[in-house]
Amino acid sequence: MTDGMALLGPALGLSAILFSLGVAGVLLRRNVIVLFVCIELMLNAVNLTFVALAQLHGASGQVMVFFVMTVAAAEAAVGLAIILAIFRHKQSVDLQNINLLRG
Amino acid sequence: MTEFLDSIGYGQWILHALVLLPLLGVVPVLLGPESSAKWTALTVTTLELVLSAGLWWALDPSRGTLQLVSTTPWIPTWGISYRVGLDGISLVMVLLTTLMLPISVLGSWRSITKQERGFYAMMLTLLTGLVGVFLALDLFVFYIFFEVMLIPMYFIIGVWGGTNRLYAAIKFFIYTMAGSLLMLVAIVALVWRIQVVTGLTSFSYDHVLQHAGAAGPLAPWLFAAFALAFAIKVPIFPFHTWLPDAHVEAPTAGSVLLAAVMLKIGTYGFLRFAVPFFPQVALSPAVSRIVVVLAVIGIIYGALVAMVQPDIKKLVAYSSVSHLGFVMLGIWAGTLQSVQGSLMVMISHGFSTGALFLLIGMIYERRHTRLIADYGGIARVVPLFSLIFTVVALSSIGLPGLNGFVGEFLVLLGSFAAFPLATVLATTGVIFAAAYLLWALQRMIYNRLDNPENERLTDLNGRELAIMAPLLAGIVWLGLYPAPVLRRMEPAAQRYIQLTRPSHEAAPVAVTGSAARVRP
Amino acid sequence: MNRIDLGSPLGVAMALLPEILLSTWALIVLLVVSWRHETAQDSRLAGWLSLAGLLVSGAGLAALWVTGATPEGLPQMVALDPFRYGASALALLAAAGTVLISLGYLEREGLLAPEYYPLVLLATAGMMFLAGAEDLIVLFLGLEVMSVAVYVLAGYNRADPFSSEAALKYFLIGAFASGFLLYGIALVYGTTGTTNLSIIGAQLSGRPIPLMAALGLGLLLIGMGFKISAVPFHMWAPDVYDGSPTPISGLMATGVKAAAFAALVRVLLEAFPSAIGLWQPIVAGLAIASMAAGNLVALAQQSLKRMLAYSSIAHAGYMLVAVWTGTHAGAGAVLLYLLAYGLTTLASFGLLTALGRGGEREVTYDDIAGLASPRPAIAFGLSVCMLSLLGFPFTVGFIGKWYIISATVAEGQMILPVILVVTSVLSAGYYLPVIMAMYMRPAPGPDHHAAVGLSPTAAAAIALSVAAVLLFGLWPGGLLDLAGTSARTLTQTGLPLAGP
Amino acid sequence: MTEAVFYVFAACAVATASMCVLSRSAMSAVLWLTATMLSLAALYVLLGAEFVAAIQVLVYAGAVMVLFLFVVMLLNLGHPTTDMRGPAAMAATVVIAGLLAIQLFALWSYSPDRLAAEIAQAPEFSDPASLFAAGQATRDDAVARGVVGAVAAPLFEVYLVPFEITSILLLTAIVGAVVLAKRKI
Amino acid sequence: MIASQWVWLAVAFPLAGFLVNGALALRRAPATTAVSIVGPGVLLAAFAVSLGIFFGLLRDPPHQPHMVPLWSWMPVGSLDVTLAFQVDQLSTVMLLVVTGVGSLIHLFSVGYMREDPGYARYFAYLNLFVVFMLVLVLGSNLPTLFIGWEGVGLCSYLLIGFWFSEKANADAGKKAFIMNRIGDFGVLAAMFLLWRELGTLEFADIAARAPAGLAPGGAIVTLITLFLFLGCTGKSAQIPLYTWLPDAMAGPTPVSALIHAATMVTAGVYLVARTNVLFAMAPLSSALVAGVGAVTALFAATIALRQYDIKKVLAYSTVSQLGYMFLGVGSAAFAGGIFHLVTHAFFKALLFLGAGSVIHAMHHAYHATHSHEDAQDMRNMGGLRQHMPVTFWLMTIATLAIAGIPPFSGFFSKDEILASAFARGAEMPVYYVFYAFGLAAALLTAFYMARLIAMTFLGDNRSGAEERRHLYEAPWIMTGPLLVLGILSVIGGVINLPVFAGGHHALEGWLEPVTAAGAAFARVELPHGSTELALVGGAVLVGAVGLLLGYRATLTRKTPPAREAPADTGLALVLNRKYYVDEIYDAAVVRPLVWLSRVVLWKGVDQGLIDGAAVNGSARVSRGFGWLGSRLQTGQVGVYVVFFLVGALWILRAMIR
Repeated sequence: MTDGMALLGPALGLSAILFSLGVAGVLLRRNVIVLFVCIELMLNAVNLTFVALAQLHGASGQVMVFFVMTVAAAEAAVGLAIILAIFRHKQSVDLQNINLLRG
Repeated sequence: MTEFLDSIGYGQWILHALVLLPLLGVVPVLLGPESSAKWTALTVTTLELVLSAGLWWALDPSRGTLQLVSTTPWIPTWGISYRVGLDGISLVMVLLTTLMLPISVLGSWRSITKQERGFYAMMLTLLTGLVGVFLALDLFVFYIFFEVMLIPMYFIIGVWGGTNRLYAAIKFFIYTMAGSLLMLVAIVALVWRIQVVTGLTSFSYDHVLQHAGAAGPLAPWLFAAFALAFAIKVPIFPFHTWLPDAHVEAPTAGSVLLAAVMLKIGTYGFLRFAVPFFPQVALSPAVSRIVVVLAVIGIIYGALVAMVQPDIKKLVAYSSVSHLGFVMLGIWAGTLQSVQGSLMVMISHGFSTGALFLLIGMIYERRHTRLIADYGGIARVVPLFSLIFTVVALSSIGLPGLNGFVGEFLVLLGSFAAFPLATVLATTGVIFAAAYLLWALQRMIYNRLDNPENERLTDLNGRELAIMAPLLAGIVWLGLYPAPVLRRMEPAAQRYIQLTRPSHEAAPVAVTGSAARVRP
Repeated sequence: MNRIDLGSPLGVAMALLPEILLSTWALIVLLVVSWRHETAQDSRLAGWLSLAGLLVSGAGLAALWVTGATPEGLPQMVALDPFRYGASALALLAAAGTVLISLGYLEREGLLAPEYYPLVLLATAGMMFLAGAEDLIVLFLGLEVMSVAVYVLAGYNRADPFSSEAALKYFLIGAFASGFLLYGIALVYGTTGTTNLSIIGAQLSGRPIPLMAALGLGLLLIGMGFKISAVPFHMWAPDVYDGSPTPISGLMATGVKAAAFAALVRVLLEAFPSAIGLWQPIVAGLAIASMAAGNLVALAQQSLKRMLAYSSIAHAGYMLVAVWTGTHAGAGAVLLYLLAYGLTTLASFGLLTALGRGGEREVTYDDIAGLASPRPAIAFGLSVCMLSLLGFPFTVGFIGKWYIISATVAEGQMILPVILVVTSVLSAGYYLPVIMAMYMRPAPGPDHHAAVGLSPTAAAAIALSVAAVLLFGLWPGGLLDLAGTSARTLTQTGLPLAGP
Repeated sequence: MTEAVFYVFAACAVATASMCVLSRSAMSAVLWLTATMLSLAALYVLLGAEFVAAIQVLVYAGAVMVLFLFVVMLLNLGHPTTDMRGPAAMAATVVIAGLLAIQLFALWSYSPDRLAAEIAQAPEFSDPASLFAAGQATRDDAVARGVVGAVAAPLFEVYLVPFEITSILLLTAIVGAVVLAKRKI
Repeated sequence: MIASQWVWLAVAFPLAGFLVNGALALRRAPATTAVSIVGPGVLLAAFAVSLGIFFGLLRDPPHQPHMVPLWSWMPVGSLDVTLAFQVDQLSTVMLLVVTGVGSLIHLFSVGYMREDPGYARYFAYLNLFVVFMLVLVLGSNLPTLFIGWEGVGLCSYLLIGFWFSEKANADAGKKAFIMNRIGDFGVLAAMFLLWRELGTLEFADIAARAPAGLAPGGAIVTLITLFLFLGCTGKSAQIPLYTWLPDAMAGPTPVSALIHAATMVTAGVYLVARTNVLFAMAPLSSALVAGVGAVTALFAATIALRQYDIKKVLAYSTVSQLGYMFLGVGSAAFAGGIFHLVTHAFFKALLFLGAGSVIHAMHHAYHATHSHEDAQDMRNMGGLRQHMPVTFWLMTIATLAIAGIPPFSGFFSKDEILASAFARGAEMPVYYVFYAFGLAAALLTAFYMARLIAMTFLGDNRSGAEERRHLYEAPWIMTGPLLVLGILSVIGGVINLPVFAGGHHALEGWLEPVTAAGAAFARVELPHGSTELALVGGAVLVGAVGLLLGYRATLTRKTPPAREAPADTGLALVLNRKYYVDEIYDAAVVRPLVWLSRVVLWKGVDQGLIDGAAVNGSARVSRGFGWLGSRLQTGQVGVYVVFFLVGALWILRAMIR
């Protein structure tokens, strides 16, 4: 039993709060980049959960954090490219202006 | 005749041939030139009629069971096989169908001028569906035929129909589908219940019929689903509103087949499936009361609404609602007379209403209006048409001596024992029938000839007479000498009663004991 | 019986043969296109090469399938069972169809960057990982490979603001949903200490589901619900289908959906059979909402492409009904329905490409009026597709619905099938008008349909699909057996499945 | 002591995350998020994942966030107007995110003992130490092979397949990014 | 002599005539000669057959009816309806009347209708009518009878609407058919009840089984008879279904004579007589029959007082006389009813044909002068005695007969009915009231008949000076039949001479085997001696007074021609407009029904509720929801996320128990 293990609950709780904050950001913001930033925040929150649980279940939890980071990087690359593409069309990254498709 | 049929192995192949022949006929219709489509269709349908005629002798009239049964495995995993067969009830329905098809083809001879190939291909497809429905002895196969018919009819109405055809076509389709899809769930559920009890998954009619009791507490729901599908098809009040639209917009052949054959699928479904599967539910006092009340409402309501229609086709459509109400009443009364009567009404309604639609189509071709008000006094100009129209109308009214009477009389006579009050109310339908048809007759062919356009009408030609001749012959023959037909159907009707009886005493016992009401 | 030891590298290589072949092939195609990426011919070359890659991968898949490959002991990372093979085959089939349709489409639309095809291959590889995932991490990564590729493909028409917008929306909500999915994986992992589906199943069996696992399951369902576009996680779908290049919309509706459904079924049946009481109501709710909303909103559409998008939501609802059962029969039904729906939808989107240009967004019901006489084959094909989507007998769509209803009824459940058929009736309200417009209404102008046409490859692919739709509708026996037996091998932990 | 440090950094993380969500410009949002990530890295250390913490700082905060910054600057979105939604959306956000937080915050109550109890189903036998042997093994491994080795071994052995998939993922992302972002293809 | 087995020939001849004439009618070219031969010829042949059968029966009166089965019609289980003819005393009487009177009227028609363009069609219909009438009277069971019953209705419909180009005529035909249908409903219902209670529809079996199978005076037999009687009121134009008969005068006059006086309308009386056992077992029904008959007799007679159309007078007279017949059969005097039926057939046919002859002459006169005056309005006639003496004398004979003046035929038959009603009064005092009604009706009958004769034949001629020169007696082909009928009207009484007149109730004896079953339950003991003579005297007195009054009332005042006549007022107007019954029916039944059908059922229920609200409504609601969903799809990612999260919250909520 390490000190860290005793922090399991608080770590999980913190991660829940951070996740919700990320969700709040997604709801609250219109700037696509900020939205994406908030999504990154959500991923980070999940990472915290993995790390906290890894104390109990071993290295596999940490391994997963790597995978998550890789995914985040890949998504960032593609996502930012998409943002660039849309910026070329609209000269804006405000979601308010991105509603050609609807109905 | 029987020996001859045996010698060619008729019974072994005929049912398959009847189903497949029209489908094969579609190929030459589609591949051939536009102008020969109708000839091909006529040839195929006539051949079908000739082939099917042999069934009259091939069926053993002394047995009420299903005969000439043939089974081909289809989807063994689900216990589905292509299973066909027939009894007296199917026999007359198939014959009615095969008779109506060449007549409809002839009736479309001049009126269908665009995309003839498509039209006649649809007619042949429809024939397959109709014959298939009456022959199917596997619930899956039945359902498939039941549904598949919608497509050709949908196209016949939608492509070759009147001005409001799109609305009518989609209404027809969705209305019918709404009911049949629920029936699909019911079929699956029933088979599943049976599988739970017997361990055998099979959609075979015999198997399901034998073990339908396994439905247990689900039975009312399953029956409701079956009943809804058939009720829409019949159509029973208040599920009838697709019918006037479909009839009015459909081309002549469509109306004829719709009225003469397709409506019967609903009542046939009740006779073959819904009631025998769930007699305890179907014939329980509560359900009986509902059905009988709806049937009587349909009889009177249909007649009253028919009376005030400005459009002659709509009038006939509503009259169908009225006539089919008799069938429902007879089926539910469950006496031999009433069931036989129902079957007779089904047949004779096919003849009279089919003939009426053909006649309306003929006059429509000349005048391009279906409004009663646009005619008047044309008996002077087209006496032959008027004569035939009158005869057919009288047969529809139920004049004794013509076909309409036999069925109605038997239904009412047989139903009186079971539902006296409803029967008496239903009997008033004969008054209303006279009212609406005679009134229409008067406004169309009698009265003063006051529209100059009507003076140029030409009377029926040879082809049209040839179309009407078999129908008229049938109208008189069935009116005066229906005994052979009744005898063919009797064992099957008796079997229906046996199937529905054990759990439910439909026919009351004689009060006086002087005469046996129903032969056991 | 071909037993594969997943512990050895060789075993892993064998188990992943189709995926490895496909990924490698994608690299080769990438190499080729890096040299030749200028002309239409280059694009076509890449297309044909990709098709070959799909075939090769398919051959690898067939090798596994035919030899009946099963794992030595517990499966790790990837499953080795016919359910995976079936689902992978669906993905390959969808990709092949997409490539065939794209061959002419890209040229017509001037989308000549040939990276398109390797991306399709990579997306397909992702689907296959997703469909075959025996581990939540593989599932997640497969999902991401697929998604990333499809995000790009959705925005492939860079000149088109609609396409970019579709990509953006798909990406944003996709990444958002990934967060939920990941959170779910984390919590499930926290409860069981593993991400292997079978072991999770074993861990969770026979005891009340801990809160953490329950929350994890819920979050997983949310994440998966997005991919299968179940209501209320569906709202991206119409816009994305609408804005994407039409063949990609087809791929999304078929391949992506098939892979996601396969994964969902596997997760629920292998990892959470003991939690069936928890997820059944949710799946039922999603199913009902999807069927109702998908069909209702589709009724209000004018554009065929959007209509198909909404109808895909409805079909997801139908399949969720099958998922709800939690039985082998249900899984088989999902598999069969995926094939039925895939064939039909691919053909539908393919036919849609014939009807217009500019993303086909503006192809409305009015536009196809009177199509039947100048273009009878296209009209016939589209009619068959609509009837199959409607679930009409003699089409494979009917067999699919029948299977779903059978599987559901066998669980004593009547309400879901009834809702299914009732909403199917609603769907007639928008499928039939397609047929009606083509056959029963006059063309708006004399040369209105002059531009309508298909490339030979697309025509061939669509013809094959339509033929298959009809053929399997008539003789579904073999297909049913295949789907049934495939589904029966789904759980290898020996755990009893839920249900009576 | 550990707990106190934990809560300090936890507070930091929440505060910076809140600032990220609420900050006026995209630029500051990205920077605040980087701060959050650094706080998290500290927490990772506390939770015994030193290597992950390092990667978090190097790769995540160092590379990915820089990419974000780069794009923000490329698009030159430094203008002062906020992209915050209106009051209605604000209220909806509070309700929805609040409810979500409440639901997920139930996880706070998890201690290793509770988790062990739930997993083992029999409280009297739920000794976390034996149940969570894997965690202890990793810690021992870290002592033996160093923090990198303790993570690397499973990564390349047990998680070989996912690892390879990530390579495909990255390849896809590269191709995709190039296809979408290149001025001319 | 022809044996009963050949009875089908009597039907086959007119049937063949129908087919031949029908075929001729469809030809464009008229075939007047052929029709003139075939039309009456087949009837004469049928009459010959009938005579043969009659004499065969006379020589060897059977106790059981001869059954002549044709073929099995509706064999269903225990129900085996066979198309069969039944030859017995009653059907033979009817056979003779139908073919005999029918032959005469056919002959008359040759002259009357010769110039009509629908000549062949006319005879086809007329032949067909005879076919059905014979099926009606010969049918051995109710369904077979029903074929004829409805068939005659059909022919009546066709013949009333013979000149269908006039809307009024076509209307009248339709009205007749529908009113008859209302009655037919009763017959059908009665059949259903009989089948349920007795398991048979054969007359012979009914007579045999009813006494044991039904409780005398019980509810069921009462119901059966009431339903049967409903049928009779329709067919025989009794209250409340009588209004069609006066309208039916729209048809050619010989048709009125044959169908609407001599044969078809008496079918109801025949039916009651045929099922006499049932009526005898149901005294309540019998009383109702008698009562309706008596009331109708009086009621119709009052209307006849103020009619100006010669055929309308006769039509109401027919209704009235039919009432007498029902009074008779309702008083259990089944033979008496049939007796009056026969004599009435003679004198009423004569009256109608005579009227036809008059109309024929008037019509020709007006035709010659191109005048558009009404050829049937008695106010335009007067003094025709000079121009057509044969017709005058024959009609006078008939008038005396109908007025009940001895020794004309009507005297005996009417007297017997009144006596029977009086006799029944001993058991049920209400019959005394009926008797009084009958007597009053007799007075009125004599009155309006005298008025008719006076207005038509006596006094000054009012047809106009020019027309007067064109008034001729009808040709021999028309007067010949009239003469025969005249003779029969005089001597018709001999077939059932009462004892006081030296007879022995021959007809009653002849019908004994048929009425025996009923007689077991209700037997009329006719009064004898002084009572009888008092009754007879009273009746004769009433008749004579009526004639006198009518004659004087008509001739003392000057009758203006129709176009100059002042409008009727007060009671006269009410009578002239037939108590406004048609208007009442129209306002109380027809219009509400049409309104109900059109506005409530069709527009309201069908188009509004079912189609509008339920069918299209559900479609519209679905589309509405779809539209709503479509609106929610705003294109804004924020909204999508909100929905996403709502779903997420729901799922997580479900997970936390």
